[in-house]
Amino acid sequence: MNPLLPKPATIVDIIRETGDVKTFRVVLDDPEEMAAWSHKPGQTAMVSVFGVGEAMFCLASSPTCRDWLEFSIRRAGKVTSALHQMEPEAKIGVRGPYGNHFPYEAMRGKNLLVIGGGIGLAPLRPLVNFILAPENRQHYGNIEVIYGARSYGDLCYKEEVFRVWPQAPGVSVFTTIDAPEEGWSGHVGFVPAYVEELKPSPENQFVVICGPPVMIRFTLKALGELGFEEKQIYTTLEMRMKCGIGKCGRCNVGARFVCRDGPVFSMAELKELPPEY
Amino acid sequence: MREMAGILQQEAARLLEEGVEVFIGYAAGSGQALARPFFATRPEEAANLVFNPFCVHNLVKYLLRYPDRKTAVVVKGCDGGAVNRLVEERHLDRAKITLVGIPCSGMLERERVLAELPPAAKVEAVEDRGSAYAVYTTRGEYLFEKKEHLMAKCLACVRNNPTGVDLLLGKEAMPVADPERDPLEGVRKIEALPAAEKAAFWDRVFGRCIRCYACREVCPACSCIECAFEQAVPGWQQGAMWVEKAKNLPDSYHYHLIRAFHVAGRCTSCAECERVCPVRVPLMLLNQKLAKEIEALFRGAPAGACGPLCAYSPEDPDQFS
Amino acid sequence: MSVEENVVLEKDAAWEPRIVAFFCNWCSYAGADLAGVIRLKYPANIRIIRIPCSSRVNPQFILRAFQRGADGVLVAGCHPGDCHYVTGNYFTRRRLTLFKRLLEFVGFEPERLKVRWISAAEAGRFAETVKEMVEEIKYLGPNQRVREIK
Amino acid sequence: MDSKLLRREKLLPFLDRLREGFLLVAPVEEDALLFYRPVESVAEIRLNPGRSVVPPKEWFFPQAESLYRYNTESGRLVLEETLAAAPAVLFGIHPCDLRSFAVLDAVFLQEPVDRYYALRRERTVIIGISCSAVCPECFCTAYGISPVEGTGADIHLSEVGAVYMVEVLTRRGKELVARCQEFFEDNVAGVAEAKEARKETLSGQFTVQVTVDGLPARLGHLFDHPYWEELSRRCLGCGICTYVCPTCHCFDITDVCRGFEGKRFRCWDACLFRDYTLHTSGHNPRHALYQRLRNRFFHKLKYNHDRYAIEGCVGCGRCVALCPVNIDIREVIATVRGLGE
Repeated sequence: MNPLLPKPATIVDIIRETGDVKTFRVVLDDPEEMAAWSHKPGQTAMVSVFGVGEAMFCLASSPTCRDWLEFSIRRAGKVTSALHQMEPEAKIGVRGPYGNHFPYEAMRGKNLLVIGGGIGLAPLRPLVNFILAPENRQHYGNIEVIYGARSYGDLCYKEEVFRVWPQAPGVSVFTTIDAPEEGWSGHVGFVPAYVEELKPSPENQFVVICGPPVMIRFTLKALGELGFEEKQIYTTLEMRMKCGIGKCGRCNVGARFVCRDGPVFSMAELKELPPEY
Repeated sequence: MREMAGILQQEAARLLEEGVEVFIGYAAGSGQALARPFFATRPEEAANLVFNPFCVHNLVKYLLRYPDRKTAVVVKGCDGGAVNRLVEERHLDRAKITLVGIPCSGMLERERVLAELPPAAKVEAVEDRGSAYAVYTTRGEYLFEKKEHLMAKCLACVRNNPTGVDLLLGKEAMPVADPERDPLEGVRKIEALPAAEKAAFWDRVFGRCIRCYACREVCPACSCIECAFEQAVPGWQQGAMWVEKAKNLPDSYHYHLIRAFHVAGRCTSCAECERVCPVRVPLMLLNQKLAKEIEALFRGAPAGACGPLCAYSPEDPDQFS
Repeated sequence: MSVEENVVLEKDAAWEPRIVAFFCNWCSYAGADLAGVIRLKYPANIRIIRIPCSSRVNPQFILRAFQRGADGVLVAGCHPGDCHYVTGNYFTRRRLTLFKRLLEFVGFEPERLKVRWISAAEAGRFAETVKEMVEEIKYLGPNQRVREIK
Repeated sequence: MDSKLLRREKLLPFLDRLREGFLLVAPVEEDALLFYRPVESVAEIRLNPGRSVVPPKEWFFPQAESLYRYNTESGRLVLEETLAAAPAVLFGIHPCDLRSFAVLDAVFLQEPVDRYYALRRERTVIIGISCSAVCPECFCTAYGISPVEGTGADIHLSEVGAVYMVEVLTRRGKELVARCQEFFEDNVAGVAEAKEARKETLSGQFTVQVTVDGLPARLGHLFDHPYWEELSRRCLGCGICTYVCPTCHCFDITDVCRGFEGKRFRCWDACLFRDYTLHTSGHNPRHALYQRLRNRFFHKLKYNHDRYAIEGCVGCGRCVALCPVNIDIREVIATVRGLGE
């Protein structure tokens, strides 16, 4: 088995989430490989656009969804722009899954606080959907989702954030946008300020947070003041990656490879790593 | 040589006290017969400064790293030209720079010197005896004839005493150029070859290139903010890539021919590109060939601020009509 | 020690030279257009790229053309003094005279890169230049220098 | 393992015999530089080789290597792995480079195994050769490597007077010798002792003594020390030290595409290049040159040890000899020891 050889796959559907983010629904061409595919929430996969290049994206679909894989991709560079120009039925390559995952075993019996910013909700979404899956729901406590973005147009997964999740048992969703907007009646303000306002309690609670670095930095400060410990808080790191299998040495933070030992790290682990991410 | 180091250290300490923030010079290297660039930021650090026939580096490009600080830099005759080039192209502010010129009577080719010294010998001092250098070591004294041991560029050097400098240290250096030696000998030898043999020669030498880009990083004329051979930086030139990241012969040709062409007319032939190359690609052949052609074609014609290719003259030779 | 060896292309009979040409929009391209209008015959090996001025030709275009399989490159522009941008072809003259000598220095045959001033009225000169260049390149054979292996 | 004897004049015929079954890769001299290349005839081989510029890692991990071809014409997708490795003999490898293969194995043969590297490694028989002289930059003994000892090779040659002492170290080495016994004789007494004597004379020639124990831990709390910024002032940020380093394994993957057909390439990369960790968003965790230079030394002297429990450096001295501005890893090690107190 050649870990660097991608598996041919087809884009079956493209959902436009925001102005520059699309969710690509992808199916591996070989049915056995599709059936054999299994990933955990927080893992990533390398998406290949032939003639342009490869890039690593987090898997946005829940492990319980067997029929396709989903990637939420923002247009930023060469590979992402090429993907954004693609139509359904286009051929791409996928290899993976890579990296570790959110500690959903350790989270059993605990509540979960999900804090996302903009497209940062993408790696957290599979975790929430995994927990909300019928066979898993009873193992977990309440889920609180605090999700913010620059504007209403920048909120991803509107279907789930505004309809599916709020109706799920024991789930409360709080959304905010940075600046007031016509037609928006919800909360207005940055995510860190909203966290301070909501005052989530640190008891029996796991936190997963992902979003722009500035949001993470100020939210961590807020959580610290609310009594959260660093080992309760998990995030995913984003690094430039080329091989995804711990050989090309590019995604190192200290002696750790983000593609193998990450992308999920607890804040306590991040403290030990050199500040080079 | 030892008294030159004394003068140099004294001047450097004085300059550092009078407001120069970074004094760029040479210090002793970690091996034998070796020097290296040294950056003094406090007067007491000036004591590490040296000057001997192994101070081959051209220090001028380091000035680009301190654009807004008062700097001083040691320049030999072959280094000084690069400062004018960078000042004319508005990369450097001449007012912030103090040029410390040191007359140079030839730099030794380290490899040939080490080949004749016993392995355990430690070099203690070097003395200039006009037509040769005397190297004092822990295993006795060794004499190195300049004709046999100087670097190729020094045997053709006519600018031993740097000009246009703010400070000139020590006494004037006697020219060491070997009159009957033709500096363009290498170029003429290649020109004389038939096309197929020229091709074979360059295929062989460019085939060795490992694309480490040391020749670009060291060349003072290679001063673009974003180089054409920078890999596809998002947003710049729409991510256009002129050469592949993967090493291959056609792209090594492309890189070296275009780099030589970009520095044509601006190269001050300090020969650093050839010195730093780990696989000894004879890059100066390209630069000398272009300099020779520019001289033959456009001698006396106006040269623009960025060199002869940025200017034109209606009387230029015309072979295309 | 790259794994793919350099493939030597023999000069078999069916081989047709491929010539990439950069023609300045104001003079040479108009001259070539005129040649078509007055039904002048010239070999079809030439592929013309229209550029605003002959000084738009970056030596990297010429090298990339040879890398991607061109056997000859022709650059044509207005006669010195007639340039629509007044000084464009003066820069071209200096730049490509020098670049041609650099290419010859690394083993290119001189005929591979030809630069010619062709005005809008000189349709005959255009056709003549193309014929002449195709013969020369046919004589020389496929270009081996800096050619990429497929 | 047993040891044999090979007369000096029989070495080239032995290598010529090997060319029947194997592709022979050996040290070749070009413009006073040494390279490891496939040879057409044994006459090209440089016997008693010094240190090469580009390390023999290039045979197992080439500077540019096609991973697979693809064709995306008319909506279909054809993927074809380009994976081929002829059985080969890699001749003339010094003990420091033999150790470097072990360091590279720790990276490439760890799960998930890199097939390209693994296939070449399986199909190549390695013939080591002891050093005949010590270069001024060598310091392999600091890492417990002896200039006359051949661990990592299948058979190891040590030149003693007019003969070579041949140590058969692995099963593959045994098969190789068995294949051509007529070149070998049984070991004559006194040869082993002569080799030990050679080891003594060589160990006296190391100009700089380097001690490296406890270095990874010491480096741990020197991450923010200003030393790295001072060291980087003269650094050019080029790729020499990483490309000539026998244990550097960083690579980049790029596409070369013409129309519908293309290849995906793997090629060497250097953590000192400006765009090595540049994110598409423009964020670059190691944007400053000193951060990149620090990362190079931390990877060599600490991270390799922490991650793979094998030292990242083998003391071959190539980066010391070829750095244009004399950044000397031995000096860095000595300075870091001093700073650690």
